[in-house]
Amino acid sequence: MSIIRVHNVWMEYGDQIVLESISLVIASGAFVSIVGPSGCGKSTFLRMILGQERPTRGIITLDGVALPHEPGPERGVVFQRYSVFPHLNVLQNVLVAFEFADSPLTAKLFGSRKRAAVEKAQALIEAVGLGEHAQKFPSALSGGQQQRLAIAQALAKQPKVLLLDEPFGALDPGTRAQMHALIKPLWRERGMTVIMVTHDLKEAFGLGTRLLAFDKPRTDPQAPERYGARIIYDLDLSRDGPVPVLGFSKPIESRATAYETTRSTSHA
Amino acid sequence: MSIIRVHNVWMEYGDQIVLESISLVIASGAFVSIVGPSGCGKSTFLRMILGQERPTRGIITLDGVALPHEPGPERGVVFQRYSVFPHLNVLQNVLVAFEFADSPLTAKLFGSRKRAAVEKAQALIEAVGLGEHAQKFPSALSGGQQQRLAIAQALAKQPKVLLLDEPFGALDPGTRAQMHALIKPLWRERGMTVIMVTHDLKEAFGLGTRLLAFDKPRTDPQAPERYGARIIYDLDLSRDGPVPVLGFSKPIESRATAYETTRSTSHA
Amino acid sequence: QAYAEPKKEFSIAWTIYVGWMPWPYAADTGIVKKWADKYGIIINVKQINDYVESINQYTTGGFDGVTATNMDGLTIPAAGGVDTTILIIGDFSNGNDGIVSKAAKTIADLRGQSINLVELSVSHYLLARALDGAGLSEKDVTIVNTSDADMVAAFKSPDTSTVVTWNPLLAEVKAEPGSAALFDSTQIPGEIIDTLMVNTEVLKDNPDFGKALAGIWYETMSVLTDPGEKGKAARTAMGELSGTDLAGFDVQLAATKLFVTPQEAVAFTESEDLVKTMDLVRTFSFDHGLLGEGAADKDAIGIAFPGGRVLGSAENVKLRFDASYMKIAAEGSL
Amino acid sequence: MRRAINIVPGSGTRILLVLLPFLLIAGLYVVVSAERRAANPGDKLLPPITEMAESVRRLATEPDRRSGNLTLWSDTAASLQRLFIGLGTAAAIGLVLGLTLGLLPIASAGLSPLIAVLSMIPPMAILPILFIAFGLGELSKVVLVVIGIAPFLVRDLAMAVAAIPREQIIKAQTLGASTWQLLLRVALPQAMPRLIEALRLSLGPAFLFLISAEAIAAESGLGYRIFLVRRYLAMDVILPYVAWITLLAYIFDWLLARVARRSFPWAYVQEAR
Amino acid sequence: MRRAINIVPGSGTRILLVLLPFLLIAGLYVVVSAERRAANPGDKLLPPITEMAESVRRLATEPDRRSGNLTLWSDTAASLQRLFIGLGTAAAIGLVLGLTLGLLPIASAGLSPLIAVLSMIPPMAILPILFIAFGLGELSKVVLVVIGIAPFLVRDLAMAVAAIPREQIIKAQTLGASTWQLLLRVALPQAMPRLIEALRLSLGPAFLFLISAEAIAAESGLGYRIFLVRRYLAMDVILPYVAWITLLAYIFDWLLARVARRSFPWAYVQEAR
Ligand SMILES: Nc1ncnc2c1ncn2[C@@H]1O[C@H](COP(=O)(O)OP(=O)(O)OP(=O)(O)O)[C@@H](O)[C@H]1O
Ligand SMILES: Nc1ncnc2c1ncn2[C@@H]1O[C@H](COP(=O)(O)OP(=O)(O)OP(=O)(O)O)[C@@H](O)[C@H]1O
Ligand SMILES: [Mg+2]
Ligand SMILES: [Mg+2]
Repeated sequence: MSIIRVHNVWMEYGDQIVLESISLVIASGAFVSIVGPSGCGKSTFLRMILGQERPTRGIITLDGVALPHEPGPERGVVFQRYSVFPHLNVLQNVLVAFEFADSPLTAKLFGSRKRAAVEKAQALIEAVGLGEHAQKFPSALSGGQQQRLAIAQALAKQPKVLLLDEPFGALDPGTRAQMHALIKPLWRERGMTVIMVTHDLKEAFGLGTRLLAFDKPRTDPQAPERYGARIIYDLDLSRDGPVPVLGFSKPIESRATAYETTRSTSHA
Repeated sequence: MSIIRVHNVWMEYGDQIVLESISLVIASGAFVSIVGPSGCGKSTFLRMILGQERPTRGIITLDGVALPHEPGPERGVVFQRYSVFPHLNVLQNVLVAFEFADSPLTAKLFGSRKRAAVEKAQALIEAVGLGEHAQKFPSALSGGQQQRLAIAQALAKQPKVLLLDEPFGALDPGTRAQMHALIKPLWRERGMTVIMVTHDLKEAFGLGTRLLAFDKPRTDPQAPERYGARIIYDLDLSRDGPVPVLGFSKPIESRATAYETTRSTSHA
Repeated sequence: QAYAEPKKEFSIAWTIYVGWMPWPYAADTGIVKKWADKYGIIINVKQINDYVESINQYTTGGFDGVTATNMDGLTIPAAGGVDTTILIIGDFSNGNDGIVSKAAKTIADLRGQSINLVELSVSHYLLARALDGAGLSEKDVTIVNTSDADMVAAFKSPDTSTVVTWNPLLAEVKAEPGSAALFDSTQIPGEIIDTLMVNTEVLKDNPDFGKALAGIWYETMSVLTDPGEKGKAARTAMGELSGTDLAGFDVQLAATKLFVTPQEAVAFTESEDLVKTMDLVRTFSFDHGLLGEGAADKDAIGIAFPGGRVLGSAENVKLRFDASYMKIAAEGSL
Repeated sequence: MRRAINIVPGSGTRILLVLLPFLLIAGLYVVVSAERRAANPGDKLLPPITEMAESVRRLATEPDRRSGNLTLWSDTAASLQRLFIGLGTAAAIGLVLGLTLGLLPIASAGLSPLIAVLSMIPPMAILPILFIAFGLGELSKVVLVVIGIAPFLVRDLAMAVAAIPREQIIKAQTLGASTWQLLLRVALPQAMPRLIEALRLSLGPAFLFLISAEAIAAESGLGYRIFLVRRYLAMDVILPYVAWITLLAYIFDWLLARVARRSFPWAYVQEAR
Repeated sequence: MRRAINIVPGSGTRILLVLLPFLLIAGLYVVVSAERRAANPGDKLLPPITEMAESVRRLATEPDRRSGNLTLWSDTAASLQRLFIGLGTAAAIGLVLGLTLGLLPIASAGLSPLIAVLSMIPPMAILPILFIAFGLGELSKVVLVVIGIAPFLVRDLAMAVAAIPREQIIKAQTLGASTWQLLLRVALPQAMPRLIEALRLSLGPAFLFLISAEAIAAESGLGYRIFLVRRYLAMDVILPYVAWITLLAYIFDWLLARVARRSFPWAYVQEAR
């Protein structure tokens, strides 16, 4: 079980309100896609769930317990870049997750405990299709392979929640398609809750069971910082045909007006 | 006029043959898209036309004259990244092209000559849609805006040939579509010859009047460096419906076999 | 060698030391200019902080004259092939150099001790003489080369037990609680001599330079030794110049045998004792490799004395004690 | 219990934390100084702060009898003049050679190994030659500062210029730039912020070389004064002088940082994702 | 006519270009030295190369009269021992403090300003205090080297550690790493290549401080010999010693570069586009 509840959460940086009054329940095992214009606070939202930042108001709970205000092994993460350790090879990058847990002092394993951990790590590496690259350093991997590795790493701790911040944003379309084919079965098998931020609407619709769109519903041109973003769409994609929404296929910049007309349909 | 003729050109780095026996005529005003697997020598080909590198064998002529072995103002270029000067604002980035030409010693213009150059630069900046950002530094621009600026810069010298090396590779799909809408009319108005390397087949087909595919027609697994890439497809896209080619829609990695079967149809 | 054009402008270097403080005082108060004008020349008096550097600069031709001790004159310029004339003998150390220890009470106690001093300097010579007198040799002690500027601080360090040094450092070291003076230059009077030396060739071509220097020196001497307010003011100024005050300067002066009049200096220069001293000095220098690798024995470099006496090679005289300018001063015919 | 790494002090705590080590050191000094005085009333090594304050007052406000100058200020003026001329010259050499070496492969091939070797020579060891070559006047002091820091500046700037993306150099050429124009309009402005950073790093060594030079031949200057009074172990002068030098270096460092951020704002923006 | 910037020398020309300035300097030396000898046959400032070779032979092969050691080798051994202990200690301090400051905001807030100030203090000026605290033996020489370069190492490493992408730190925490584990397995290994680079940059200053320390109080060592024979301007010893120090520094630099590339290959790969 891993139900995330977000209760009336606000995030402000100094004067600037980034997110305002976000309330939301994410069911266990959901695959939530988050979209929205650049700078609207998608990553901020993810950082709060990750525990990297603390909301200025409101509370977030995981399975009824308030989230600790720092990252922990129950929530895995994959960023767009810099997500793997450049000084460790593929195997070590995954192995280190087991070593952190089993060897508090040296974070190194030896002998039979090491062999057991290596086996588990190898299995994960095979699962993401990096079996033949286990001895390579990240710098020798392509962007797509690095992101696969980051996913294998994140899965090592069997997190309840997996957070993805534009994980495939830097990949070319072909590789991106491969990654989609990889992540979906992994999510299904493990029954994790996944929250993924993306700029690619096709990806958001293709992978998610639920889609959240963040944006500022209101802006004051004289004081843009006075209004934060909210959830302006919340679509259930698990039904057979989600209602297509006006304006989504236009370029991002010109979307604001489209939002404006449908603002009242806001979050449930 | 700007006809580029490539006569039996080879490029070798030490033992490694990168390109072998490339021969080709590019008509004035053509928009040539170049595709091919990573590392096959597309950028190398562009660098040779740019004059940045000298072919180890063969010769390249522009309008019948051998190309000088260094970059010059008759050939403009836009790279994927690092193509604008970070220490100059948008206006200065374009202005500097005029200053190089008109002020050999200080590369600075003053008074009425400066005003004239500023006017021309402003016009170019407007043309690429950066009118309101003229005073910003590149660091304050988005990736797409930076590439627009790079294009404006390249156009300032009215080059006969414009070389683009994955110019939109780092942009998200929305911005990329905008850039396509920008470059096509510019190319038509100015009657330049454009050569563009891209990884995006949709882009290659959508923009080009001609498509070249580079790849190694043959590889010896024991000595992969002994065979260089050649032009394995050369399609005229200006006809109404170019014949769709087998294998192009598959991911790049699995394409080799498809090439293998059609190798004999090689370049004209 | 061809005679050079007579020069008009000369420079001499000085470093801070009680016996040499008259030079900057003379420069500051116009005595230098007065005498230089008299002979129609210009004399620049320049301070160098680092003593060895000042002699090195002189040796390589940067200066026409320098303040230095008899031993350093022999081992640096003379051994470096620069024919040097000791023009003025200002004083000899009479307590200005000494050995101070926190551990030993007598020189004999020094056996096996490590001793901090400026190696190859007059301190080293003083130590050698002291050890000699006590029947010890340098092999019986460990010598740690220590820069003079840091000697006082070094003596404060717990690992330092014995130092050999000169004033004003000596006074500072002696003031340290628990320290005892074992030996000082009063026990070898006349062996550590503070002089002004000049390039022999320059002097030969420009005797007026020598006369002006002698004139400057003895006029300054008379001011310095004036028993009244004038002398006190001069000594105060010199004290401040060297970083201390009148009292501090007077203490240092008391440990210095000044040749106040040219007559005394001439007598000292012409005495047989000077030859004996220089023989000790050159023996010490040779034993420590200071005469250069080319020197086969201690006679390699000739030292000339008034009256044509030469110690060592007469073909290779590089250091000359010349009393003639002091004599002219004594005769009052400058 | 949060991980230590996640504890970020608030701004109040931060000021306290900054002051704490300084106060501790000051406190330690006062205690040890008092102890030494108790053991030996004539102790000069760690004079009480009052004594140092009195010395500073004297040096800063009472004219020197010989020259009539206020010692502290005339020493500071003399040293700073040398320092600035030295830093300026080194910066000019660094810029000229750094740009040349960074930009022209042929110059780099010829001179880079030489400069690498020169930068390893300890300047203090060849002082006699420097003094012979440049005399004992102001020049030699400036030269020691220059020799001490110029090789670093040259190498650092050459590296910075060589790191300008190849794309920009090509681009400039397609815009018709000559080598000279490229140097002037592309390489030079991009080297400037780096020059300032390198100068900041060089401030410490520059003061070090200046002090060493002044210790050997000078008649005024901060290093000269420290050297002069060192033979009497006048720590009541040395310590305030050291503090003053440290303060000056810190101020210049801060000023340079400000100048760089003011003049080259483009160099201090995070690269846009 | 190609732009100067586009002229890349071939490998033959390159070797020639590298040698040229060295040969020029050597030639200039020979000429000037011969001239000075002609003017004064006893000149010591610029001895002919034969004389220097003879001095080196003597120092390297004939036992010293007093100690019975081969002077050059015993000096080198003494100096290198001090240098390595100093560099090692400074590296250890640099690593420990650099990692702490770079990783823990709370440590950085408290100590960074202190270290910035400490790094500006010219160590030569506070020698008396160092003598009292560390004595005058081997320790004080090592300490001077440490004091001279550790602040730079600390600041450089703290910056390098702070520049580890935030993403990695977060990632490690989501993998369950404690602060200590993060330091050990994420920050430390990534700081190592930087430490070696910083040590390479510190070699010149380290030798400088070592030589200065040996000039102040020592019984053997390269700096000791240089300052001892300076007393009689024996440039035939000083110049070869300086060349030897330069060579040693150059060799260590090269070795460190090799070690870094061997041990941390991942740090020397161009970031994949
Ligand atoms: N530490 C911070 N201090 C101040 N403002 C911040 C901070 N972090 C983020 N912001 C601001 O909060 C807003 C939201 O940033 P966030 O990174 O969450 O946007 P995003 O939706 O992820 O955008 P993108 O799609 O570009 O990644 C931005 O305006 C940003 O400037
Ligand atoms: N300066 C060089 N020295 C040696 N080999 C080189 C050099 N430049 C390129 N190569 C090699 O030439 C081959 C072609 O490189 P090129 O950059 O032209 O490929 P590309 O087709 O542009 O690839 P990509 O799509 O990744 O940009 C590669 O194998 C590369 O390793
Ligand atoms: Mg984001
Ligand atoms: Mg390419």
